Amino acid sequence: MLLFGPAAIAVGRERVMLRVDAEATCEQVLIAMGACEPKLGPFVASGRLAVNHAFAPSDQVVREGDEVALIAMVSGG
Amino acid sequence: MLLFGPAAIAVGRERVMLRVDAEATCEQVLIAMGACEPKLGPFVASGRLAVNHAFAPSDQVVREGDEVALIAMVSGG
Amino acid sequence: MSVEIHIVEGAVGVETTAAAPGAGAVLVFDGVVRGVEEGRDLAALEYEVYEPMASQQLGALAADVVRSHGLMGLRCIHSRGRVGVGKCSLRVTICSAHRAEALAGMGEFIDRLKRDVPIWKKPIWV
Amino acid sequence: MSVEIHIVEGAVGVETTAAAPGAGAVLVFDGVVRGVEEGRDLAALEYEVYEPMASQQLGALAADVVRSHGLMGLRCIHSRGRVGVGKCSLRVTICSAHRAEALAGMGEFIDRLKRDVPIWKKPIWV
Repeated sequence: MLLFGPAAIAVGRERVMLRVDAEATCEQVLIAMGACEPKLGPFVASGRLAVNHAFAPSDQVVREGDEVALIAMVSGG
Repeated sequence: MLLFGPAAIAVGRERVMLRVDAEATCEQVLIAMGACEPKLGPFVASGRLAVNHAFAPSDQVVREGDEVALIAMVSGG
Repeated sequence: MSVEIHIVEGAVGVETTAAAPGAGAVLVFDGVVRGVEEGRDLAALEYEVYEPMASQQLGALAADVVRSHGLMGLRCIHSRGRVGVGKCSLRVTICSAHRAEALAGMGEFIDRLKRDVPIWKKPIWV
Repeated sequence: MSVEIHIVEGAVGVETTAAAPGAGAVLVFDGVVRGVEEGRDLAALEYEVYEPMASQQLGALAADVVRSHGLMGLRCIHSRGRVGVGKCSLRVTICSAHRAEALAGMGEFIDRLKRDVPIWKKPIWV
């Protein structure tokens, strides 16, 4: 799972490994991420998951090989 | 009295002469203008007088030597 | 805060804008002469400007918008005389700390310019 | 209608904009790095851009704003990497028939960019 910006700074790295069920949805992935890395709590609460470079609805199933990224507290411009 | 834009085109010239009382106000000048040049009616109705390059309140008295202009239907930009 | 007003002969030329020190937003509006008016092909617009009243009104309007929106600067360049189709007849440049006040100030400045400044355009048809 | 998205290394440079044929309004917004953030002196901002998602999001957002406001074109240039104080990190250029839709579309595009596009800035203090 890819991290950027303040989320990556909070945990000190730009990707985290996460073990989830085979048919886990994006919502379940976010919950697992918050549990596994408590420092990601505020980012999980305010952010969204992108799967393969597109924002994903919370019920989308994440499959093996998908590129999953936490998009939180963006600050472009 | 100076005219510009569509008002000048309507009467075919860029200034009109007007005889008014010595202590005439801007409102009285506008009324006299509409009476003297009926083609200026719509411009008098929608426009304002400028005296010496500033919009003048309707009760301002026009004095000899003042530069008086009808500012109507402006279209800058 | 700074205000600049220029009336220029013919089209407004290309220029580069330096941001005011400390500005976070620079917004530039160009008004361009369109090729069709009232369904007819246009060759140019001819601008008539009543001076010095137009410059005075523009300066007072700019100062008022700068003050009320808290802008860092506003510059306005307006054409006099003939401006061909596709050419710029009005350029307004606003510098401000953030974008919101620049956008709001730009809208108000141009609205009031079109209502209160003694400038008239006349179509020159093809 | 046309949409252009560019992510460039470092500051966005100076350029001249040609109006789209038939456009009556060209509006250019420059976002400039300010020298002070949270009361501290800044040397630069460092932009992190998640590609290709950022470009895809910007393109979809631009197309949506062009369609909903009836614009003639929207071009967006955003920096990646380091942009010094006083330099431009974002330029948005909108062409439209009239000013109102250009101003409204500009506000919406930048608001949504700051909410929905995966770009992050990091302050580099003096």
